[in-house]
Amino acid sequence: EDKLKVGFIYVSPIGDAGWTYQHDTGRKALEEKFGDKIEVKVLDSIPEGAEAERVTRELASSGHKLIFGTSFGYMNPMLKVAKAFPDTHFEHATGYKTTDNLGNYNARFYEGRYLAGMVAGSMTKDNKLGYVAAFPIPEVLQGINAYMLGAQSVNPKIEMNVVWVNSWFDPGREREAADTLIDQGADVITHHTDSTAAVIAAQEKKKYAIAYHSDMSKYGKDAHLTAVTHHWGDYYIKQVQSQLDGTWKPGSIWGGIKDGMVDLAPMNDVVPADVKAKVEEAKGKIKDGSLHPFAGPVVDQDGKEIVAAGSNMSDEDMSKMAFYVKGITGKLPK
Amino acid sequence: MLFKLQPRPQPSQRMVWLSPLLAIALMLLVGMVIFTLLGQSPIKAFHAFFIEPINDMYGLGELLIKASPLALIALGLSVGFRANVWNIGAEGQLTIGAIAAGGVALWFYETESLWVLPLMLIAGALGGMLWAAIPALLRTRFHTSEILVSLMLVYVAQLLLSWLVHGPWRDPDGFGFPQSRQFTESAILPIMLEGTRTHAGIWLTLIALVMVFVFMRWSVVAFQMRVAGLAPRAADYAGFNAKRTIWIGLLTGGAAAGIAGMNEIAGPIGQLSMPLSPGYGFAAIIVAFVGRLHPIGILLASLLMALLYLGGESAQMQLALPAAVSGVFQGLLLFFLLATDVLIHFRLTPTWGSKA
Amino acid sequence: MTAPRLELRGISKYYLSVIANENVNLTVMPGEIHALLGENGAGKSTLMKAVYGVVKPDKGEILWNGEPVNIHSPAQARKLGIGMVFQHFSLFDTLSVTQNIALAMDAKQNMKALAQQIEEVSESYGLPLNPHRLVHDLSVGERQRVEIVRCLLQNPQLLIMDEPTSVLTPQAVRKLFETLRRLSDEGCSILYISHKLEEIRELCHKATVLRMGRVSGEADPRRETAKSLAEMMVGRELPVCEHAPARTDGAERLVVKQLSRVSEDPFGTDLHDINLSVRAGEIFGIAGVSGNGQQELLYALSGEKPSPHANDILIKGQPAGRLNPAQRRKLGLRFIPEERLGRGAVPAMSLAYNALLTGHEDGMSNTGFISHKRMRDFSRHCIERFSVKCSGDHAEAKSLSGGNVQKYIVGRELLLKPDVLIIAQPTWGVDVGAASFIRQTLVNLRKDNVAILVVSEELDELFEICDRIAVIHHGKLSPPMNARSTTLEDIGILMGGGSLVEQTEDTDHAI
Amino acid sequence: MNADTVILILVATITAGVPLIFSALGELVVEKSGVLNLGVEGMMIVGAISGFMVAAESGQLWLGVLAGAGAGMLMALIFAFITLTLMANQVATGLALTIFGIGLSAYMGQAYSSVALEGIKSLHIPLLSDLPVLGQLLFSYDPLVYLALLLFPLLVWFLYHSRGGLVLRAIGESPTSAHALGYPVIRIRYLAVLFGGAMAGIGGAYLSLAYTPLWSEGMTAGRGWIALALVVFATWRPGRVLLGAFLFGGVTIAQFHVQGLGVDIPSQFLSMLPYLATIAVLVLISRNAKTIRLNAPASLGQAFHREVH
Ligand SMILES: Nc1ncnc2c1ncn2[C@@H]1O[C@H](COP(=O)(O)OP(=O)(O)OP(=O)(O)O)[C@@H](O)[C@H]1O
Ligand SMILES: Nc1ncnc2c1ncn2[C@@H]1O[C@H](COP(=O)(O)OP(=O)(O)OP(=O)(O)O)[C@@H](O)[C@H]1O
Ligand SMILES: [Mg+2]
Ligand SMILES: [Mg+2]
Repeated sequence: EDKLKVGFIYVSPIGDAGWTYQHDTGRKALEEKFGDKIEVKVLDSIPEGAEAERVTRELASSGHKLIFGTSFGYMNPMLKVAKAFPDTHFEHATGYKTTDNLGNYNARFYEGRYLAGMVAGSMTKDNKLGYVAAFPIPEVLQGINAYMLGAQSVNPKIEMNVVWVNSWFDPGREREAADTLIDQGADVITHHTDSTAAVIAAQEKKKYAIAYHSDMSKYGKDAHLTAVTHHWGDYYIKQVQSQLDGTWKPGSIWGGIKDGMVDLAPMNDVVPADVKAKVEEAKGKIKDGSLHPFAGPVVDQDGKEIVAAGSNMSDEDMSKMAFYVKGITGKLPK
Repeated sequence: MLFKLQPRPQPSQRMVWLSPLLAIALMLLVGMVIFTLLGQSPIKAFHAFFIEPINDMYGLGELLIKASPLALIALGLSVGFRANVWNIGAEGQLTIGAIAAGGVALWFYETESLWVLPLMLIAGALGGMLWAAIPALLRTRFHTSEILVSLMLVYVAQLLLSWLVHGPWRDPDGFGFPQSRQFTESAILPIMLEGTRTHAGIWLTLIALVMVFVFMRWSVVAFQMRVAGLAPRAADYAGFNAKRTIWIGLLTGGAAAGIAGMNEIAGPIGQLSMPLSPGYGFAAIIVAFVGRLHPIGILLASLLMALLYLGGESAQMQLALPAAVSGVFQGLLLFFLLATDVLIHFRLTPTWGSKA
Repeated sequence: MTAPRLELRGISKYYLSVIANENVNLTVMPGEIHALLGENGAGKSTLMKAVYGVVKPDKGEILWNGEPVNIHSPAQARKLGIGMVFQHFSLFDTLSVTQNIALAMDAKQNMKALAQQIEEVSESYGLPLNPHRLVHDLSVGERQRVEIVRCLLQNPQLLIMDEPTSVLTPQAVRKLFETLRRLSDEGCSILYISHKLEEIRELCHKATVLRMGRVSGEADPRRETAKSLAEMMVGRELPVCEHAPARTDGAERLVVKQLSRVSEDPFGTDLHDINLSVRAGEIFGIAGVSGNGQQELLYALSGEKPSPHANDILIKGQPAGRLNPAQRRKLGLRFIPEERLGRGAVPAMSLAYNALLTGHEDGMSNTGFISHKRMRDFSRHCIERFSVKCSGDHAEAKSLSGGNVQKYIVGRELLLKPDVLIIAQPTWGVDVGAASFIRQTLVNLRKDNVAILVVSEELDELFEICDRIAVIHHGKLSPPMNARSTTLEDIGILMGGGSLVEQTEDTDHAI
Repeated sequence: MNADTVILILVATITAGVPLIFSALGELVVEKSGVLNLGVEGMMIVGAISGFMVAAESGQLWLGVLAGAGAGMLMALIFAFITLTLMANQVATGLALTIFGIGLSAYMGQAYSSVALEGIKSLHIPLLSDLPVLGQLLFSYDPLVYLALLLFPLLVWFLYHSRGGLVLRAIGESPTSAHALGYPVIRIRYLAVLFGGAMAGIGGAYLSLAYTPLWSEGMTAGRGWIALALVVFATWRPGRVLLGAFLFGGVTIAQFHVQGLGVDIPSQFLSMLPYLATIAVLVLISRNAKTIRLNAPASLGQAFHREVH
């Protein structure tokens, strides 16, 4: 049997929503597409660090020729294994290092965030948004700032609070943070953490929420306005196809709405048609490149101009983002 | 009830060795039932759990590097446990030890020197001891429960590490990702076995094993600590220093955990990042008890515990069993091991039939 | 003829390694005060626990007022009308007297009414108690009162008392006897365990003697002598304590000068200006009702609670007030506390390791490392020399009977060659055979020029072995008196807080 | 910060404290009987998933709460058998119970992380809930919050004013004495441990059915450990457990509000506050050795066998 063996390593249990769930949805699409031609092995709940290296190696030594690792902390372990298994191909999500047999892939989540911000900015009555965030790293800050810029593009009076929970996943704390934001007056909240707690909090307190990773509408029928969703299936299919064809090359992919990697979930019926239309229009512009969420002028909290009018923020600058745009209250923890 | 427990006049030495075997047999039996219920062939399942992970050199190496921190920490903790000093915050001491050692590695970044590793080792031990000194100080000064203080400090230590890797110690070329720089060669423990990740850290564990063995068996101080644990008033009567017992008990555990933390970052991880340990500090407590607080027992218990970890992953891979199964399995084995301990001090006698 | 109150037929109880009782028969009539005698470990407590439903006998029958009964729990025993005062108190330190007593009553109590009842009953039997105090604030004697009152409140038909007087003062013993006689007159039977044979002769109507778990004889104690009773217990003749003449010319080995201490225990006794000196070759006794500062004095002398003043205690002339017990041992002071298990010995350690407890500086270790060989040689020697009954030097201390633990501890300290020996309640709960052995050992030590301080609540014992006796009362120590020229009455007066102005002149001068 | 915000913080504090109150009061009873069960976290999380499963399958939230309690009790039963009947070390067994519980709950919950559940709703009491300020502060909670608050006086009555409580405390103080008086030490300890299990189970079920009505692995996130700390923190007195739970909840909530105020402190340091506060209070409380001695069960953590004293 000459089936291609493909391995996936996830950092958390698969669950039904969130980061790992979206990757697993992509994995399912992959299996559906290739059926008997490939054999896929999934390992979930693999902690970052020392464990990841062992598991990656196990996969490689048991004949898996293409291995996807879907957590940032797998980068260095995968790098080490990649050196030891030059004939095996590795794909690492969200990292930045590449070698001959290790590529990386990531998505421009901020594009979706910008559109979601437009929805939030249109739906808020009190002009106050809330954002539950995990850790102050560039990826999260891109989301926060794009969201704010999107909201400001439809509602210049808008303000936003950010609360850091210092965990990717802790439903209790996420819930407490969401409650805090609502108590502080936010009437539309969103989150960059892994659970559905923020959506549930909004539903219970009769506020709005915009979900992240997955469509979480079933957790908040009235609250859930939309979600910024991730879609990996097409990418996985493409990479496996190239592996089968023998044309696999290590890439450094940062795909966006245009590539189908990022999207918005269907909007709640309470969102007025004109808002939907406006968002659709912006989405079209992002696709064709005529709209960049970080198009100048971008001004930070202290009024410093980060991006001059007429230019867009470069990918490199985005990958080092460490500021809040104007309109976000509170200080960015250093 | 069909049986009753009768106290033995002396603890049974035979049972000290036999009861773990009995526990393993019991677990195999129960595991057999569970796997059959899960629709797996028990034979295949056991192969996946217990043989597969260690059927090659690499697997054995993995077993060692997983057992090494467990044994090291458990050895350190057992010194305190024998004296009823309950340090259950080794996970935090491990974290601080890693931070201290990592600080040295980052300070001497790209310095080629043989002194970096020894310095890291000392820093790791001191870091762990520092963290353990807090509950020791509070216990000796204010009678504060060391169980709770050491436990609370686990969270504090992890948040401290989180702050460091997200903030001041973040890799400047790492695109803002929460990791330190990767350590350079001189801050990485050399590999002991070619083709594996078995690093020099296991020597430290073996040295600790011998030291703790000698200490517990021959040193007067350990005897005095044991008296303090078994009969504190007798320790006062004999004039043994109660505070010293608490200090030694906590600091030994702290030093061992700190060194284990240093071994993790200078060994398989190679940098500071989150999380550092998959709960070694907590698992080691159980290893210490399953090993009956005896160095040899701890060594065997740590190997068994490590095998259970590896077996869980292997079962996930071979049998597509969910990762959670191994957690259940570990819990069961621990229950059996703890439960069969009773046979050391008690005899199971049937309540029917005649009497002596 | 009335049915016996209690009849035991063929009771046997086996433990894994010992036979505690075998085929014991015993009859107690209504109103009878029945003594149960026997050496340590003879099985007295076990037998009583079987009657009270704490221990389930393996064989045998119990008849209560002529009816066979199966007593499976203390609650049931209490329902039948059996009360018990345990050898080791069964009290709860952090609960009040009322709560402690309520716990032994089977129905839910109205606490207020109960408190009042306690006050009344305890008053009427001459055992006054404050029902609201917490037990851990009570002295040993008061604690025992709680146990007795607890039984009395239930109008028992049979009262079991396991060594009740081992912790009481002579006055309290007399009070207790009055109470017991009154109960007996009221028709209550009493089963009475004690090692004090004189007491048994005074109080009891009948005696059953146990040896190694079996009944070895029955007697009317009023017609026996203490000596004949003792011989029934031990099965051989007991040696008489031989005295060497008192010496007053030895060097002052232990000197206490104006020792004052505020007790750390808020309900303890403060010490005031204690002065004493013990010479080489003399036995100095301290008498007193328990709770008058003996604990505090012993803690101060042993070094378990060192003092801020170096000079209030001198050992062989060296200031020792600030030293801890280990440092005082180095100066030649050795101490045997009254609590053997848990303080004088580690219950869960072998006898060999228990030798290390105070002996590790004396050749059993080398530069911080234990010499297992020397440790075991020492403990074997000790076991042999002091005829400690045990299964060997690997036996855990807690597996030995009280008397044998005491012999082992005394042996350990003596073999380690003290210059000054402080011993508290040397024969507390120890059977007559072992007690006379221990007393003889102490007396013999005088010849070796050891200075010995004995703190005891048993006056007979003090008079038997001491050269000088002082009395401690409310934390103050009386001037010492020559034991040969003082009477029991005089000491009794001092113990009760009275004074003897004219007596002090002919005694050795105090420091 | 205006008055409204203060009220909102207080309300959030109370709900955040509720799972801790259940688990800690349960553990308090366990410890009062002289048993130290460090497996609270494990019992809580098994309670959380069991409650969630049953509620999701049956559609009955209250059945879920009962299931949580039942599951907690089953876990406690394992612990009780190993430590009380077989006299194994309580510290180690408690830790093993936590490891087992986390694994078991993950296994049980595999199919349930997808399920959305309408959680237990806040009561709306006509008139009272609409009162200004008080309505929000006192009458805006779900029934389990009131149950938790009701548990406190019940427990005080039980521990200090009932015979059962007296017996329980006596056993914790001296099991040998209690045994000598004829109390079935082991049986009563079983009951106490089972009660603790039920309470931890409800505490867990509160999380998965009311607080964040969802199931996710590891969702108790260390609350069981905090509950254990609260018992010592409270020197084994129910009133102070309540106070401690609210203090802990309050510091946790306040920390997010402080972030909102734009204080220039790394959020990690703010997140440490609840733990540091706990240590600080523990130190203050432990300084008074007498209070501890009078309230701490003297036999805590020691095995008892009727024939070994
Ligand atoms: N729970 C037990 N397990 C094993 N052996 C026991 C137990 N209780 C008592 N024994 C043994 O049974 C024998 C009788 O003990 P018991 O306590 O009845 O003696 P005793 O006559 O009351 O002695 P003492 O005068 O010292 O109080 C002793 O050898 C003792 O060691
Ligand atoms: N040991 C005890 N015995 C009897 N009643 C007690 C005891 N401890 C507390 N109580 C009573 O129980 C009730 C609740 O006690 P708890 O300690 O929980 O209250 P608290 O208000 O937190 O304590 P504090 O007295 O420190 O303010 C109070 O009425 C108290 O008087
Ligand atoms: Mg006895
Ligand atoms: Mg109060």
